[in-house]
Amino acid sequence: MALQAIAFYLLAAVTIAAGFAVVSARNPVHSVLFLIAAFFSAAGLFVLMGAEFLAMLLVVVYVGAVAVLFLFVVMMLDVDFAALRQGFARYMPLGGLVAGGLAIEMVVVSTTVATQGAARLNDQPMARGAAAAANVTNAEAIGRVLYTNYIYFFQAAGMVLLVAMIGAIVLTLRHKPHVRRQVIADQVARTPGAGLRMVSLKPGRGVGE
Amino acid sequence: MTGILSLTTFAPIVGVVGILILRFFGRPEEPRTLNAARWIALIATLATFALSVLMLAGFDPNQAGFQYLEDAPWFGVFRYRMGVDGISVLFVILTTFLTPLCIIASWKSITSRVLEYMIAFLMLETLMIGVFTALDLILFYIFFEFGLIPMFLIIGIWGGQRRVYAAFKFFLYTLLGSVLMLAAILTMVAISGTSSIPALMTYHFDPGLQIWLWLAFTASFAVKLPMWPVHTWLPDAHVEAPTAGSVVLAGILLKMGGYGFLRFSLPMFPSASQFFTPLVFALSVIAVIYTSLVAWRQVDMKKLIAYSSVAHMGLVTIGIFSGNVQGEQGAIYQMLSHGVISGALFLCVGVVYDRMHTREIAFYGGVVNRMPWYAAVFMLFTMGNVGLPGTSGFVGEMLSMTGAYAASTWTAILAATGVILSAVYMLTLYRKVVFGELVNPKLAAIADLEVREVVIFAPLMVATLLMGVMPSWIFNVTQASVDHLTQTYRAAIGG
Amino acid sequence: MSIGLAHYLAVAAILFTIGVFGIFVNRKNVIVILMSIELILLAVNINLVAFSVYLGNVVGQVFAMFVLTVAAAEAAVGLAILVTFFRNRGDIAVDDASMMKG
Amino acid sequence: MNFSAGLAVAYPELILGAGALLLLVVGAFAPRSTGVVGALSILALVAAAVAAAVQPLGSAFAGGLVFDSAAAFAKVAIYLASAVCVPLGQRWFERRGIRNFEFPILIVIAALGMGIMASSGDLISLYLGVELHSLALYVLAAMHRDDARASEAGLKYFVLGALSSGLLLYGASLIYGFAGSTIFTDIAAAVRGGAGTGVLFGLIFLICGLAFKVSAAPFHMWTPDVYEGAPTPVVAFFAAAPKLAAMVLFGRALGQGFAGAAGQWQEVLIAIALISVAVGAFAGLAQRNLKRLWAYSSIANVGYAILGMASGTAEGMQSMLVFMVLYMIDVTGFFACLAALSRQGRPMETIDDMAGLIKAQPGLGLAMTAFSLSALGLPPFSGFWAKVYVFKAALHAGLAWPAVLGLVGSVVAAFYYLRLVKVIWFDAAEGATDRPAPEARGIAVALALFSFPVVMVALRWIDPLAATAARAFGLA
Repeated sequence: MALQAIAFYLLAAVTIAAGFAVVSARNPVHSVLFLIAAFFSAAGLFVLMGAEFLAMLLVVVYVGAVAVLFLFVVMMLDVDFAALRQGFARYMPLGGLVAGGLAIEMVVVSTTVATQGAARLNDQPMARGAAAAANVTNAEAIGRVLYTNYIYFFQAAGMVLLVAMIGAIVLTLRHKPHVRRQVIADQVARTPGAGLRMVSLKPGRGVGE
Repeated sequence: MTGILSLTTFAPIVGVVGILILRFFGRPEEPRTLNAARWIALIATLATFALSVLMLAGFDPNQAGFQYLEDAPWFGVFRYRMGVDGISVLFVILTTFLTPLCIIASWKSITSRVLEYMIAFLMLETLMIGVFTALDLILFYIFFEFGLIPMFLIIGIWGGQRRVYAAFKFFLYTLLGSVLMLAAILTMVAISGTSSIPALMTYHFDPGLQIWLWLAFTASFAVKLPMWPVHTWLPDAHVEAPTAGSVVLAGILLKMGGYGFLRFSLPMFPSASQFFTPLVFALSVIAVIYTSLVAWRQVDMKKLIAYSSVAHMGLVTIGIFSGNVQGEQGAIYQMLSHGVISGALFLCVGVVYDRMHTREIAFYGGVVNRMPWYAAVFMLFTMGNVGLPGTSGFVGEMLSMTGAYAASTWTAILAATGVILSAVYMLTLYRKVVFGELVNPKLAAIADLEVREVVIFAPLMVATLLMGVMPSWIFNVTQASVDHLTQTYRAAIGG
Repeated sequence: MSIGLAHYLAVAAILFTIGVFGIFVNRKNVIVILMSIELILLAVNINLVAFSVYLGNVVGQVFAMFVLTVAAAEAAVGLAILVTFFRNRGDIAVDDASMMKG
Repeated sequence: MNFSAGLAVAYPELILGAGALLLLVVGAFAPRSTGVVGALSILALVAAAVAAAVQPLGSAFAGGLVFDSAAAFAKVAIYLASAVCVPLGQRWFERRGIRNFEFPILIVIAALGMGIMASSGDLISLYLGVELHSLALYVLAAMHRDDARASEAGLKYFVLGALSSGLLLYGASLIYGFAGSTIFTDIAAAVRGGAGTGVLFGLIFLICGLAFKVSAAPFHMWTPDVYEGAPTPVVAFFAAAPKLAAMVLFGRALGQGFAGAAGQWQEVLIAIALISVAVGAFAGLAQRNLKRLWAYSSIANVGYAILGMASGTAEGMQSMLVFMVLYMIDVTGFFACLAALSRQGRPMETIDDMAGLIKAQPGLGLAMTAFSLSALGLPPFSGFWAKVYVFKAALHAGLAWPAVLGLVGSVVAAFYYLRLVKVIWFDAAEGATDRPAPEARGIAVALALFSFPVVMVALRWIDPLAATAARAFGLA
């Protein structure tokens, strides 16, 4: 249990520190890297809780795709980031106020949990949940409901991804009329007959006429 | 004869449709088209008048309740309910009587956007009639409130120099009052579960709630009437409105406030009405005396008549809230008579304004030398406004004050000073404009009344004199309803 | 001492606070705003997973999975819009929300 | 739960989902098929509306899809409102040289998302529906991608929306944790007799997130910028149907999930409603740009709808439904007017541009007057009836002071609507306008005719339908 506690505090500290670094780093590239760090340590927290599948998902989807996308955009766009930070100090009081309000909320919720426990359960140490009880792996437990009870949500999520795809294409794809493109079908369909023309040359004359 | 009420109410809309057809199939700017539009409007309003007279002919004056009832389902608790009793039927007649005169009065003075003007006027007529014939709260509110739009456009498009300011002031003042009334209406509907006016007249609201409902309704009616101190929109609106707009405003729109008190405040919230009677008396007395004094100091003829309207309406509220038969009868009579006379006075101003394009009192003087007929006509209406015996104004003022005397001696005495003051400012106006030497050279060529103007004034003069000598015609119609109203009111307040 | 639900909720709450704070202080820098939103979603996920394990039902984890999916889609669309914006402006600074701008 | 039985109540979703995929294929492989895709998407939307109107009620997918009378009512309205925006927007983009077959497809997907929202009985489908339609809307807002204003609007809309869904989600996670379930009916069982602290916090976050979605104050910051910058037909779309969907979702979450905590959320809603009305009324006074003006107007109007909902009764929910449907017609019509009008190729967007419109374009001038007066709440236009419903419900529920304050707010707002009417009618024109876009003009005039006089008759049907729908929210 002590080991678990040490691991939790370590991961939690890294997550929070990285999170804070994301919003306060001067260079957005650093922000993205801190974001990745936050994701990694959060994945560690997931593992601690016994949600291995989500931990893996977090790493694959977030670190592998989202964060890389961010990195890509940050590096692609040639932005003067120093100028963007000008408002930082100005908005600090307001930001602090909002953060303070939320911090109070946080304290209340945490104490609620500590004193009353969530829903109908007692405040017990984190137990391995349904997955452990049913003697199946975490991934299996999710898989069992995902395609049955939650098929509707699953399809809806698919539509969300479709929208993202359409959106990204509509917004950023540019057809440039004068750029030549390779059309594989045309190349494959090309026959020797179409590609070759026999010309009979008379000596002393060019092909030109 | 059921259905004649809706027919009367919506008859002007037929004219609107006619003008719209003209707009789409004729050439909008040609003089012939414009004339056709004027004729359509006139015929539509005259037909409406004929229908309303027909309705009056079939009206049974011995019945206290509503007649010509129409009731059709609409949606929710709201229904399409129409009907008239002895009080509202006369206001319908007043409306249908004045509107054709307004159309004639605008025949020449309105030259731009004639089609739109006529449409606005015809719509306004429908809405004004609807206010007096609706027997469903929401229906009433629609007619009451929608009337703002045509009036807003009439003042704003065809008005004078500061027309936009006046139109906005008119609209926003009235709107603020009537949204509070809307809140009250919805509360009443929510509590009682019906929006029928006859049903609500017998519904007993909790006295504590009545106070609030009364205040909300009064917010609307007081602005419309107008009562002091929320009358300030009226002089602006009158001054800027075209002549016919002023006539309708003074002649009919103001009466909606008084009608509202009679139809809603007294029967539906009797204990609150009794509670607030001293307040109403106080405000009315201030209105009578203060605005009379203000009227005296005016340099603009229309403004003077506008302030005089406020003063006369003060007398009306005194009559209404005196809570006895004389008071109510007097108030109704006063409203009808004022509708005719103030309309006529604005038309009188319009006559000289059309010729000289100014309403400044100091500009005129000695008009009698060039316009004897005009002077005679103006004289009659001035006397009517002062309340000279033999004119319609006398009967109403006399009765109102008799009623007030029974309710509160001091109020009656103070109101009487207002009557004296009205003589002072009206006669001053008349003297300055009509009598004296013709000093202003610009007036040298001013022409007397033309045939069209005689046609306008003749019915108004007949009405003023007839109502002055034959008041029983009117009382016969109102008697049963007013008796019923007064009895139930007195019963409700335990007097 | 043992690590309970409250600990995880506290971490999530702190992360959420940081995310909201980040949005407020980086009002011009849209990229950081987008990253702050990712932090908020991460906080939500920690919450969901913690509750899911705690309650012993798997719904929270499924929910978290959908959140992950949608967040990825959202990031894609957000960045695409950002790229469009950048192409038009040559910059990614957005004007402040101004209440009374005529 | 039987899968095929579940599909039986999901016909609208099936039609739209399959339709979107099919149209995507058509659009991608037939390059010149923009018009066909547009027509087919209208067909799909209308078919979905018909399906929603006639299919049997029921719920499916473990409470994720609740097709009750409220969902049916909202879906018909949402799909039809979306269908109207397809021709409106497609032609508009075409005239600017952008032939995007994706436009109608995105509308279809957005409508699908809104349908999911309107019939979600679960926090997960709530979130997915919100995200599905929001993502489509972000793309639509930024779709005019060579226009700096449009892409800025898209960006702001995105940031605002993403933040709001973050808040919403955080709230959802707390509710899940403290109530033990994501299904509204289970949550209702957990909060019977008042919500505990944890659930209450979750609920407040959820309310804030949804308030963002409907741009109620104080969560309205970028709304005017977004309205101003986004392409006008897209504004016509996202100012109307998504708000109804979000309000129905709002009502469903509160009524079916948190009826036990009614006393707690009522006060929050009243505060949001009154702040919205005040912000919409006062900040609108300073606006010269009509799109910004109508952004503030929408803030105020959403405030009224929330006030109706704050009554916490079935009557209140009915008033919210009627209000939103009537408001949708107004706002779509108004933006259709703006989409139709231009002067020498330049869009007419400021109040002063409308000078003398009644002479230059009588039809559109009248339509715009009708929409303005309707938004003002003047009888007999549709906006008046909307307000009648809301205030009647609020007054019946004893919310006298909020109702009176709301009405006074409407008088303040009357000033700017009236100013627009004044400019249209009183002022002299600044030169001829271009020939208005026929489809936008047609839509605007048709909707204006609905605003008055058709509404007077239509309410006979809307009223009982909305009353039936409102009972589905589970409030007395």
